[in-house]
Amino acid sequence: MKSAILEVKSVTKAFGGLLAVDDVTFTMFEGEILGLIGPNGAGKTTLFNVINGVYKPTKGHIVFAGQDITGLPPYEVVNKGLSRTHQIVKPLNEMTVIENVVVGACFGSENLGLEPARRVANEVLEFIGLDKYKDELAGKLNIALKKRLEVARALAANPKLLLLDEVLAGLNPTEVGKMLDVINKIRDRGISILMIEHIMQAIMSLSNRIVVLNFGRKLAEGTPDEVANDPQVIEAYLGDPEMAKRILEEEEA
Amino acid sequence: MKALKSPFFWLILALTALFAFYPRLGNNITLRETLVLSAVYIILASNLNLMIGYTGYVNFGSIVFFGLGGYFTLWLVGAHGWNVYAAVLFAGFITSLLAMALGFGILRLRGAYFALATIGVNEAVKDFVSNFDTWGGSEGIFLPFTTYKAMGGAGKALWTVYLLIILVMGISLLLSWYVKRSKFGLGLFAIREDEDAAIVLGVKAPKYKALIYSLSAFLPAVAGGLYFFKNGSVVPEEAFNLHLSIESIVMVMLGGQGTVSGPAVGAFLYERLRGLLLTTPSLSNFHLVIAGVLLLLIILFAPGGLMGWLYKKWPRIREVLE
Amino acid sequence: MVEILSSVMDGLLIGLVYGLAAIGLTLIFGVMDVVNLAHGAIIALGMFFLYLFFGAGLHPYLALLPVAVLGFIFGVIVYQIAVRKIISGPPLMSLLATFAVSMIIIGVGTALWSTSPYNINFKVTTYNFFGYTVTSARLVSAVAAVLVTFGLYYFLYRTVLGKAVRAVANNREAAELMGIPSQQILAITFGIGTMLAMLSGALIATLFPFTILSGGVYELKSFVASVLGGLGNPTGALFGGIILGLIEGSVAPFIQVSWTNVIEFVIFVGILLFFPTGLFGGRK
Amino acid sequence: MSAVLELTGVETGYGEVQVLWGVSMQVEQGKMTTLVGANGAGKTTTMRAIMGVVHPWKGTVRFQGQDVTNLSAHDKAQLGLVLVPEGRQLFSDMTIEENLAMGAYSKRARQSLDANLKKVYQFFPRLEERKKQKAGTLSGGEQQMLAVGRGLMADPLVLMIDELSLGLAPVLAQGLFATLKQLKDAGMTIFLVEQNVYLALALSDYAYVLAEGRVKIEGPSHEVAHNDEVREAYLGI
Amino acid sequence: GLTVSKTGKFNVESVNQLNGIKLWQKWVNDQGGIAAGGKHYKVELKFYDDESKAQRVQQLYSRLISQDKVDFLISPYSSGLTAKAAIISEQYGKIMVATGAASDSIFKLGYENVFQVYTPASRYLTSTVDMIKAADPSLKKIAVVYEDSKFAKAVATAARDYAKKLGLDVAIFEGYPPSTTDFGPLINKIKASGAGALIGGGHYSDGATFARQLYEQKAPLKMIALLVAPASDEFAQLGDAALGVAAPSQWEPLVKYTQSCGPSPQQFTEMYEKAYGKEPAYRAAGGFAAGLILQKAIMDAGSVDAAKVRAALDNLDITIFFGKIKFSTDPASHGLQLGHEMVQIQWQKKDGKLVKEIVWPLAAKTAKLIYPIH
Ligand SMILES: Nc1ncnc2c1ncn2[C@@H]1O[C@H](COP(=O)(O)OP(=O)(O)OP(=O)(O)O)[C@@H](O)[C@H]1O
Ligand SMILES: Nc1ncnc2c1ncn2[C@@H]1O[C@H](COP(=O)(O)OP(=O)(O)OP(=O)(O)O)[C@@H](O)[C@H]1O
Ligand SMILES: [Mg+2]
Ligand SMILES: [Mg+2]
Repeated sequence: MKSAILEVKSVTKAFGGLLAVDDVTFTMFEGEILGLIGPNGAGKTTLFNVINGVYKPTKGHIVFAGQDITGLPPYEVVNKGLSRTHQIVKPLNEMTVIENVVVGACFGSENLGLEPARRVANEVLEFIGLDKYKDELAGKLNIALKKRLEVARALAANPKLLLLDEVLAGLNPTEVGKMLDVINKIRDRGISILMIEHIMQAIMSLSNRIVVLNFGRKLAEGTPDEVANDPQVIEAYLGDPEMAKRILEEEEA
Repeated sequence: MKALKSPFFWLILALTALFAFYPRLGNNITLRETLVLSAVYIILASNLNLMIGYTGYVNFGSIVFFGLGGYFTLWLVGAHGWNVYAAVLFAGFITSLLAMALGFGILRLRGAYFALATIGVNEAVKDFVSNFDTWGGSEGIFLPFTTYKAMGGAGKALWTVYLLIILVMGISLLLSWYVKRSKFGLGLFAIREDEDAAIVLGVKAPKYKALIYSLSAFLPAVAGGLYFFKNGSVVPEEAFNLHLSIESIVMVMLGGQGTVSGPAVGAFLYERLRGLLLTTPSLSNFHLVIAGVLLLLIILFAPGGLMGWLYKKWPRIREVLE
Repeated sequence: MVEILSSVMDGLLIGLVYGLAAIGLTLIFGVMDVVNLAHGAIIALGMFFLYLFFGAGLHPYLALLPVAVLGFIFGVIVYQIAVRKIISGPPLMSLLATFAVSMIIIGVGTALWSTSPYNINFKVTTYNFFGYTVTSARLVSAVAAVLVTFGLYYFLYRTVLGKAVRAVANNREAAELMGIPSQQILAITFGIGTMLAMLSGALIATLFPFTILSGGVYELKSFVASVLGGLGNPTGALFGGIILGLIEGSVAPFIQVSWTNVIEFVIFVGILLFFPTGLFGGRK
Repeated sequence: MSAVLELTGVETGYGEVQVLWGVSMQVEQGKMTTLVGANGAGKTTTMRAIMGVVHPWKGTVRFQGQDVTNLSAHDKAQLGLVLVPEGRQLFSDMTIEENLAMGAYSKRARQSLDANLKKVYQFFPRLEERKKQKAGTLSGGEQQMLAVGRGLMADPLVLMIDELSLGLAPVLAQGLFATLKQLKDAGMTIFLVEQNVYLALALSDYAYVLAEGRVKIEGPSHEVAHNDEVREAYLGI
Repeated sequence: GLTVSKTGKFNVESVNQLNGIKLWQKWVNDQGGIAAGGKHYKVELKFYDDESKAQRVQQLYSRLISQDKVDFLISPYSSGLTAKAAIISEQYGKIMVATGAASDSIFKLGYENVFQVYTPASRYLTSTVDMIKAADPSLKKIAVVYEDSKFAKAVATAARDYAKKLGLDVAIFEGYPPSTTDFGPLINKIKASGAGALIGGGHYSDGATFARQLYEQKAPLKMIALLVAPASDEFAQLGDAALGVAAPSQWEPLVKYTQSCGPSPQQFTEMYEKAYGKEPAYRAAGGFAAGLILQKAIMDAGSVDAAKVRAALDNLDITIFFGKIKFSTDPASHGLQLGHEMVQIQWQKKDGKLVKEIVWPLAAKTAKLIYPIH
């Protein structure tokens, strides 16, 4: 086994009386893609916010690449090589696509100057397939492109670990396919990925392992197959993924 | 130097030179007094734009820097016999430092809360100074006429001060221009667009904000020192005149916030407009109304400010001017 | 002791009026994100409207009614002319637009009434409670401020129209999609905000002399009060006003009066540092 | 069969950029119609043009036979044409309860407020549990429930939903589709934009495929679902 | 040339002053202009609105000097604005007659071309203290409450020092901000202090407000003397609140001075009433006086040459309808007014109507001081 890149140790986050994340512990290893799933409101995004320092955990610790980063502000966390995307995209609207990515590169783990950052940004945009839009204002992009922009910015920071929060949501199947390629390529660059996703085919095929949250607590952890066949997970989260196929087949019959 | 290749850099230099020498040619005092007011407004608007236009923080009380600069300068010159050059520089630095300290506090506030807190700061300082006897309390500080005599007579002193103010104006424009093209500026723009996103992208927002707040205090403080030195006196109402703060915002918006040249253009036009209305006898009774109506028309029909409108119309201009 | 109590009572009474002035501002801000720089001018206009009706022979308190109606209409007109077009434009444009309105009001006001002071000369009774002297005018204006505030609170939180106002405040497009005529609501809100500002101006005019420039001071107090209470929060604004008044009243006996403003503003900034959205929570 | 909602030759866009190029569609009374297409094809823009949030430059929108092209969004909502917009657009500073109440703002909806509220709470028990929570602090999926619930409160004749299952857990998405089917069976007309193409086509009656601002293919959903060209080019199935 | 605050906070005072100046212009020109050195100079006036704002003053005075080429300057209203204008006038060696500016300190900055018409602040309220002391030798405690502005503070400080010298106990010495409208806290303090008389004030609006609230709050004072406000006719609008309030005034229509040149007080008053339909306030008189002084100096100098006129002004020692005029020639306080004296007025009821009466100095009085007022 490779060494741990991220350790989440008994993390709890409370909003008033609500335990959005409740004593969650897991470890992810270098080079791994770890899926994080769970019903809506299970606390996935909140956990991301705790990991990258947007929120301070009420209890518990976050260890990244051997360093305790609990309570560090987000900009310090990025500098250490941990980037993320937002579930609800946050483009810098009045800036162009390339400027958005340059921001990511400039203030990322390498702390680049403007010129080198611009080179990195160009490279990342090409890698992600956004180079055509590079001079558009970010606010004008459609959802699919904005999601890619989120990934591009995070990637430009040259992270060791990337947190992806529902980057596939709202994409049509073609776009989903393209994004999956991108994610695979990112992994091939040796970047570890922790991703939240509700699109099952995607997360099942990508992840090495999956952690399931429910009501803030860890419900299950294991390989995609193990998780998909866990009756608790099916009940709380998966339902019947084959439903659509069935209906269509029924109609034909 | 890459800067030397930019047409805008040269444009700023040329403009500054024009301001500096134009009135000299005819030894035209009225023109000088008019231009000095324009220049001061340009300085205020340009530096305010660093906050409003670049960082997205609306500083309602920006005039506090101007006033403090004036007070520090006149106090050092009047009570401690410093020469005016040293005094304005010192005033600039100390005001910047104060702004920095203050900035770490109030820049945690967002949106309108920040804007209104800056009003609070300005008013608190004004009322404090009004009670602060070392600075003459509500009577303010008056410079003895001999100070000017030491600079070769009032006439010469005022010319010197004029040139210095123009210099500060030029530096203000260069600063705006330089910040906009720097990494620092990029971070500020990111904060303006979405501070939370910027932080997550690695921008050290608290530090950046405090820095720009402090930077935006420096030149206005120097200008305040020079301006009140020229006036020969400084009193709280004039130094911390909230109305001028708000007018500065108007100038920034009028010209186009976030652009380099917009605030300067806005300031210049605003001052000329008000000045013209005031000195035209047939209009002077209605100057406020006319200025108000004109302003409203501009806002309604050119909402991006004048430069915004120009850039939209002729995008090529933007390449030259930014 | 009596002196201190008197001061505090006076502070409370005047604080209520500050609160009323602030509510108009906070309402307009809360609903449409407009920092209304014409607020002060409108307050002053309220003073002069009262003066006109008073001059026409109406009792000042009776004249509050037509002032309110005029205020509402005036607000709607200002909205339609100056604000409507820019309200969905870039943020802060409204600053400019309302500043222009302010210039126009003050310009016209100066032409009509110059900048010399006026006052409403009517019979006020003075009451004495155990050494504390208070005029009927102060009592009436304080009570009116409370009534108007609670009326507004009821309107905003209990009536459908009021909730619609808040909905528009939150998300204009969504409100439209739910069948709420957002432009109309915005105009009404601006009208109400203006009406409240004018009413507070009118009440102040029964207490103190005024000029067309008098609004400035109350505009400033309104800003402070509404921020203390949390922007967009009307009851908060009233409490903000009371806090201001109480600060003024309770520090006065112990220090030079000219220091009260320093203390007021320092407390204001201080509170903001600990409660970044005001004491009672407001819009971000 | 009568078309309750009908678009003819609608063209529109943002600023100078045209997005829709002569879109014509018909939504049949009592049916579920789906609009699918690649990202950026103009689905959301179509919905917004129907509501009048963006104004059609050309073409007409008819609702129940009446030309409503130039009515404002709130007028259309009053008529019973209701859109659950993309990105939820909740009243974030108001509570769940208040959001739902605002859904029932229109005159026709106010009468059946209580009954509708009960129905919504039945579909989404989570909303009732949290009814005093501010909408802005809900999780993504909870917000989506609230957005749909608020739309239902408006007692729509035609319910348009932009991206129904966006960000919903699979089990919940399935549940929502089931809910929609119930509503349709109860007589409501539904017009859906959906990226979960499989499920949408499975459940709906009729489908339009939009590409680059033009209707490329239309037909009964199961035919569209089995059209190989569609599958490859637009749906990526 | 001059600037006038047609708008802004000084507009009432300033326009009044302008009226006086305009009247003087008409008066001189009707006589064929200023006769000096065998020539007759017609007086031409050039003025701009300074909006009561300091930023504008220097700009506009430079314009007057270099563009409009005026020969002599008259100051704007208020000490603050005058100080700004003085730098410009000084720089170009233009003579500026300062009216409406009562500050002492401007004249201690070393200016050579600025001459003051008004009695300076340091002597404003001192005679009021004399008056109170004379009316009630047993009075021990007084309150001094003033507007926190340059002028009023200087006046109040001088009055306090003077009162202390006379053995009075100054129970309260406090300033209030110029924009104050609510005097409640101060009045509570005055009540608590046990002071028997109040002197202070600042400008018109604050003074009128202060007087009215003192009345409404039933402040137990035997004497109230305020700067500026009670000296205006508008003060009568306060009704009963005005009754008994006293004020120092630079000038009143009823004063009896024997002029050595120019019109007599009565003649001036009549002229003014004919031109503007109301009684002249002292600011208007000050405006006229400024013109008259300039005229006299030009006549004495026999030329409009600045240096000669300056010398003539230095030597001036005359009495006009406005009172005695003599300027300090001490380099440390050059131009300071030494000759002119204040009169004290008090609002009294005569035939049921409120009128201003001159009550001090005793020699000039038109009525007896009412004391105590309540
Ligand atoms: N700032 C907040 N204040 C109060 N409650 C909050 C806040 N942020 C989140 N919550 C609550 O915490 C719970 C977890 O939210 P979170 O956003 O982490 O869910 P999630 O797992 O990401 O769900 P989804 O898949 O729908 O995005 C939700 O019930 C939400 O309402
Ligand atoms: N406010 C806007 N200003 C400018 N262009 C816009 C705006 N909104 C959308 N667009 C552009 O219009 C086109 C169509 O967008 P629309 O949102 O209608 O697509 P969509 O089919 O709904 O896509 P998605 O599946 O991503 O939601 C896109 O190219 C988009 O970039
Ligand atoms: Mg989430
Ligand atoms: Mg869409």
